[in-house]
Amino acid sequence: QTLVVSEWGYTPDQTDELVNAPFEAEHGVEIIVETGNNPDRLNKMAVRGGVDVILLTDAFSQQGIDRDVFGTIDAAELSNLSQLTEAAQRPQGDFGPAYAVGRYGIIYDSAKVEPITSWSDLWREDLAGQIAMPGFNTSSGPMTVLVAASRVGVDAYADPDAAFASLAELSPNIVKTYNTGSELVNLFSTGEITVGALQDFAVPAILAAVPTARWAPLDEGNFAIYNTLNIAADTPNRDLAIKYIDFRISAAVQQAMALAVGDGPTNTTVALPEGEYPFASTPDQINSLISVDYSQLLAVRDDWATRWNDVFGQ
Amino acid sequence: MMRNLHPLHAVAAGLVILFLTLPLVIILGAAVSDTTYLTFPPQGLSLRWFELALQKQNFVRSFFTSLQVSFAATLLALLIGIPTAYALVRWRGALPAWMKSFFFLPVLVPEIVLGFAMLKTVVVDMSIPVMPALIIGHLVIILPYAVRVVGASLEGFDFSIEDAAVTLGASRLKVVLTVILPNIAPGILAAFTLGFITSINDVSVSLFLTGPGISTLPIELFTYVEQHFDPSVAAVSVMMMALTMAVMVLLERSLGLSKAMG
Amino acid sequence: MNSVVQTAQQGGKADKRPALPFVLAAPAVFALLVFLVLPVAVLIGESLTGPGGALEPYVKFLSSGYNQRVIWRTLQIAGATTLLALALGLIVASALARIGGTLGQILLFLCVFPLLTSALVRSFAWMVILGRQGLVNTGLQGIGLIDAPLSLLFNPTAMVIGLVYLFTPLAILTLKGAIEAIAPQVREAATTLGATPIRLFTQVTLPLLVPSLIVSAVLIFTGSLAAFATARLLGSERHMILPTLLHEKVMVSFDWAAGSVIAAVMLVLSFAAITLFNALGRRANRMVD
Amino acid sequence: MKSLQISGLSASYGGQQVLRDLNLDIPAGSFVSLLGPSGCGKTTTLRLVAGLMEASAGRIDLDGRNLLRVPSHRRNIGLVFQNYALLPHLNVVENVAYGLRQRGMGTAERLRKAAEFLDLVGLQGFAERTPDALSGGQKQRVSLARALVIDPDLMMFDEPLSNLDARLRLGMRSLIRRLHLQRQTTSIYVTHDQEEAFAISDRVAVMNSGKVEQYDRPEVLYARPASRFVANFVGFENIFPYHLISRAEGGLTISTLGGTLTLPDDPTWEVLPTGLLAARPEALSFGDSSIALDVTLRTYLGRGYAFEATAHGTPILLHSEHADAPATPRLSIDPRQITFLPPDQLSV
Amino acid sequence: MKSLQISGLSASYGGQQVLRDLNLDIPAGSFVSLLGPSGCGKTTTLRLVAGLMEASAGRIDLDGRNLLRVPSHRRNIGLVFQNYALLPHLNVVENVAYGLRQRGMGTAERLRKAAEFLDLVGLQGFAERTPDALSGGQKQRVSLARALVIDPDLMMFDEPLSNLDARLRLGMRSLIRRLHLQRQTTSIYVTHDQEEAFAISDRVAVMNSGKVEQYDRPEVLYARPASRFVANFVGFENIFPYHLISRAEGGLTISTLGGTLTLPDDPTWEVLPTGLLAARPEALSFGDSSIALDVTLRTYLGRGYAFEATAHGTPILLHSEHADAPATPRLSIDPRQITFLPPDQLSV
Ligand SMILES: Nc1ncnc2c1ncn2[C@@H]1O[C@H](COP(=O)(O)OP(=O)(O)OP(=O)(O)O)[C@@H](O)[C@H]1O
Ligand SMILES: Nc1ncnc2c1ncn2[C@@H]1O[C@H](COP(=O)(O)OP(=O)(O)OP(=O)(O)O)[C@@H](O)[C@H]1O
Ligand SMILES: NCCCCNCCCN
Ligand SMILES: [Mg+2]
Ligand SMILES: [Mg+2]
Repeated sequence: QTLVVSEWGYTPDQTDELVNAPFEAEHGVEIIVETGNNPDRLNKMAVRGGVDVILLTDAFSQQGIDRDVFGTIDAAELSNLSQLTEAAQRPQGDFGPAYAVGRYGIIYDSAKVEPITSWSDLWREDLAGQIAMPGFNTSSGPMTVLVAASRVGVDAYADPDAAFASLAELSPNIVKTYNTGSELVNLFSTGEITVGALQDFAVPAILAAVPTARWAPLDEGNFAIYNTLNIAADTPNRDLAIKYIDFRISAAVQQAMALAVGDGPTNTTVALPEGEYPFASTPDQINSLISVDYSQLLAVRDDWATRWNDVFGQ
Repeated sequence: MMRNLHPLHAVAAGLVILFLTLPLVIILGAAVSDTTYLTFPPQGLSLRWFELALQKQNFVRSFFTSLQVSFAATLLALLIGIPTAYALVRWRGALPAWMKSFFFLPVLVPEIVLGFAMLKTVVVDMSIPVMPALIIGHLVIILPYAVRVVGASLEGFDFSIEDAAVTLGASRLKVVLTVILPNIAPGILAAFTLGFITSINDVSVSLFLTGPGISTLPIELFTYVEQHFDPSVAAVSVMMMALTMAVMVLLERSLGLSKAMG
Repeated sequence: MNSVVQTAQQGGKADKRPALPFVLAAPAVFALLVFLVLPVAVLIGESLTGPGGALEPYVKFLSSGYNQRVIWRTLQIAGATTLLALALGLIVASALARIGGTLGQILLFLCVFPLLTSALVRSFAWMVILGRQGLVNTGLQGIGLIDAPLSLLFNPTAMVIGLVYLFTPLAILTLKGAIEAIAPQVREAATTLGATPIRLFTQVTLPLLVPSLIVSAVLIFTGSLAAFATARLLGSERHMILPTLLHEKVMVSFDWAAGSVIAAVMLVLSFAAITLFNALGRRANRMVD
Repeated sequence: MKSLQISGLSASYGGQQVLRDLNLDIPAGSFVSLLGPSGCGKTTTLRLVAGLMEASAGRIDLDGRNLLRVPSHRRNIGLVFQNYALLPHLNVVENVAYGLRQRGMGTAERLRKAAEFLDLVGLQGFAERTPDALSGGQKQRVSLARALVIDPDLMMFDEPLSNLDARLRLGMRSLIRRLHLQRQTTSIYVTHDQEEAFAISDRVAVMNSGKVEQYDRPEVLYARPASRFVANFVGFENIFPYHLISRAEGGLTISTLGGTLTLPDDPTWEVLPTGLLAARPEALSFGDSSIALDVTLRTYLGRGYAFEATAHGTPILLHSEHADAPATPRLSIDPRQITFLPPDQLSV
Repeated sequence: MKSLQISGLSASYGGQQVLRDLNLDIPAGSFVSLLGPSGCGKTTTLRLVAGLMEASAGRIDLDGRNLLRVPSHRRNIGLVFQNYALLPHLNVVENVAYGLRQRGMGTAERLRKAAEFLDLVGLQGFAERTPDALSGGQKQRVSLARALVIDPDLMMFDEPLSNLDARLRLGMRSLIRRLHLQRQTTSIYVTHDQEEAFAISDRVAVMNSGKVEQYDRPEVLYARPASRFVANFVGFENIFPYHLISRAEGGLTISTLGGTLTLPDDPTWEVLPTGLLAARPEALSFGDSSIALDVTLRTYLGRGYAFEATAHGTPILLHSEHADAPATPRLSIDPRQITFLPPDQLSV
């Protein structure tokens, strides 16, 4: 028997060792991992199926739900569900839970640029041609629009003109917009950039390559991004898929992954030793994260995409 | 040897050839670099990226998928391409004039458009599974090579040897088997090589046709390069080049490349 | 059927089976009809269905300033690539045509080998060369020409470099063949009639290469127009060209209607380019004198 | 030794008829040439006999058996091609053995027999070469051996020597003639070279536009061509109209080229009141007739000189042993090298 | 009209020397042929004169001016190629005008002049055709006009007729000869056809392995070749050794072919005690000498028959007017068609 799991493929070795291999051993199943970025994988799954479990950030799992790609999961089917934080249990209704929470923030190379303490610092003149930020079609892309709006004190949904005007001022500082976290790691480690707007899952890799990199403590705070688990609407392996999800949200797995690759745990029973972590590791930290209203965002998405292209597609 | 080649011209040509050669040398250098990121000249020397690449399940699995797809597609392309090439060359005037251009259509349709179009029709509407869909997609892009290369080897073919064989007592079928096929064998091999290499390197069509758990090596590499900029991609590239080189050397040994390409 | 027999070729085959060539070609024709012509036709057909009339999606697509910039950028990159690859190809091909022996074969092999590796690998190589820690930057820094690395990647210039690298071997192959196909006596005749080496090139060699230049130009231009992997690796989202935009629409935003329109636009551009180049070729041939 | 009868044979390519009602009777064991200009249908005739294309009408009988019903590969005909048509992927001996292989002969036996025929054409020691390592003459010998070895009922040659240089051509011509004399296989030989046809054949069929215009022994064709077309083909380069003035005991007087000529009569001449006089250049020289010449060009021939001249506006080619033309040149005619033809309207 | 002197010319391809110390003196206004077998260096010689390749030693002087210093495109030489070498992208009149264009002549003027030369070669009305719409003979005429129109100091022809069929060849040969007589441009003509060389030239240089073996008027070459090589080339197909027995007043007695012959003497013969007798087939016939013949093959030639025979083991080719050989054939020799050569060791 095989179970096809679609995920980013960002840390294949650790995922295999800590999640997939134990699960395979326990259930006598072979896990096939399909990798790629969020939209690619979601679209392929929608078009031709063949995937049992899919890992997506919340922005994209919402799209999947809207497109009827996923099956619903009853709370009773997941034995570990109740251990998750409130927000992570049923982030999108009757669909899958969030197994990790990430932060959207800024990293910079302290050896090369002055410290960054605010989102507005991205607009600094000395950062011309130094920054990479996520493309619009990524989980965190649209958040940059929100940042740009709040910089000039407007509501991006109410006054997109002003928001995008602000964003346009950022344009000269941007070297590249990226689509996957690992792209950013490349850009950072090859020195293409010295500042990156990013999700925190990529921080360990960047630190490993560039020891002088620093995660910026931002006055305005960081955005929350939930990584969800969902099953395909038509999966023939529904039982196994549910078991996989349950396994993945278990305290043991979340703890191991937190320590190994820096996935911010959503399981409240995970007890991490005291220390500094490259993710939101305390309830306080998690609660202080800014949440995005996806229903509002999805409504303006097309309009923003066009405006975004007008700004960056020079 | 260098009949009246102006020195400036020679230098310019040399520079261009350097421009064409250097990148591949650099990939080789990058592959043996000991750093975790891609760099040239290599810093330190290590084969660990080769080792790593060979350990990556996705690379290994997709490599075998690629082999299967390319082999099947190339064989099919030859199977239907050889009779076509023969018909086009042998009955030059008998087939409508558009026929020849028709077989070059795939060259003119941008591959990425073809990929998308096939995704819509072949995958979604016809519900053809991933593997056959990939083979069909590759078949379509290889077919022009099969027709053209086999056609070229038939182009110089003296068809009177068919008549000679017939008058010596060979039936038409025997003529095909004992006269035509042996004589265009180099062309067939060249077409096979060219088609296979084209197929195994394809990105744009496969991009739309791969599916869950079934992916070709270039697509895996492509996904990987966009995410990880480490020398294991260079290592895979070097291994792919070595494979290509091996195929070419084999061809050269068995037939003489110039002959096969001509 | 009668016209078929009438034109039966050299060597005297009033063939007993005029249907045979059709039978032999049938499987290939069928394969292309079903798997190429039909899908592309369906795609174009569906792109011609807007709520406001068949052409509405096109009007919408083409009236966007962003899309116009993408198209224009695509054409510029393809145009620049075509010119540069032809120029470099001509330099090498005309040199190779004069270099015989083992050296010539080795050089030809060096020129052709890139053709046999994937576009992916070849673009990837340029990422290594043009990167901040790549050969060019380390080189320039090494000789002290610059102190901070230049940003050479992820822009149209990088794309053009990658594409020129991709297509020059093709130009070399085509042009070398064409140059060698010019009978040496033709050039010698022109020389004895008083043509200087430069005039020999402009009045004889070049005009005779026009058909091959056209063939190469068509292949390079349409190839660049469609170069997805190179654009993705060496360009950036900020410098979308049609193939990357198509991919984005189809696989990322899942907007297949827009994807169909882009595909149709790409087809039209390809065929327009072919038509244009052929017209140019005819013109050039008429103007040679 | 079998005889071949071709009767009423017609053939077309598409709509264009290239053979029209061709008849030819080839006695068993004889060697017949088809001689004619390019495009007259020589190759087409051979292809029909070999079964490589289909006739639109007519019969071909080999010793009374209708050949047209036999599929091409069973006709047992040896065909030698102008361009040799050797199988390039087989070596010399395998080429020669190819026909035997089709006849199911065992390997050892057929290689032995092939070697024997290679001897016959003087190619001992070339057995292992591939065709591309042979000269043209050697290729043609292999082609000859390959056609002979199957012991064909009929040998056919399609301009087999025209790709060879002059010297080789003579050697091969002798070889073919010798082999024929030795083996007596009924043979058809296609050429457009009159000298070659005459040298090699028992009988020659001169073809013109898909028909046989004259079919006879070389000596007859040489001396008494039946039409202007044949005359031209066999070397009567001067053909001009005459009017008969008188034909009497021992003397023939005609007016031609603006003058009058009296010649010793020859009873085999068919002299009409008005017709054409055909003369080889060797028949014409400078002399003292009443026909005045205007010399335009002299060329040296080795033995003697050729002069281009006009007589009464008609271009004429004549020979002379001397380098210089007389001051007031006049034509002289040697009656042994001329013949008379019907006027143009009557000839085809 | 300029004269050309070639002295001590040598040339090689790679390491292989193909011309060795070639000397040739071509008087102003004369027409000289280079005659020789394939590979003897004829084309190489023309290429050196045209400046299309470089000599390793020697001089070439045109009216005393050293040509080797002049770049090829300034040598003002008209070269006519075997394969025509027309510029495929230009039409007929543009081809002819091409050389004038290089000389800076205005469009109208050069088209007018080109048209005039097209007339000269009989191609009025073909001006607008492209080369691929011409027959071989027409192409060669364009090539000729193109070379002539620049009013070259020297015309050179490299086997210009060998791609044409026999009939066309004769016409073109006349045309070239006529044009030469008319324009008197010093000319070098390359051919391997002895008849063509003789017909067209004032003098012929017979070449062998990169050297001139004999250079003389055609009549001399025909009658008195200086070496076995030249003799063979000009048609002395029978060459066999003899011993001189006696040469006395009016009579020459030699022993050869196992018999003894007595011939009327010719003072122009150089008869050594031992040497070679060279005879054309026409010189040999059936007769009553003491030399016995063994006839192996007869072929019909038109006027007469050729017989292949052996005399004392040596193959011999002879002619006869009669179809039948005598019962006990013996050789007869016509002394007007023979010559004597030094023995092989002495000849080169
Ligand atoms: N495959 C063909 N299709 C159409 N017409 C043909 C074909 N082959 C020959 N012909 C025409 O048929 C006629 C006779 O051709 P054929 O080859 O028999 O001539 P030939 O006497 O052998 O001439 P040659 O001496 O040039 O070989 C010619 O007019 C030729 O153009
Ligand atoms: N490009 C070349 N490279 C090497 N050897 C050559 C080349 N061209 C000619 N040769 C050799 O030089 C010799 C003389 O050649 P050349 O072409 O002058 O002969 P030719 O007398 O014109 O012969 P043909 O009658 O065949 O044209 C020959 O042995 C030939 O093989
Ligand atoms: N190890 C799992 C990391 C989850 C990363 N989420 C990626 C979002 C990419 N846009
Ligand atoms: Mg023929
Ligand atoms: Mg030559």
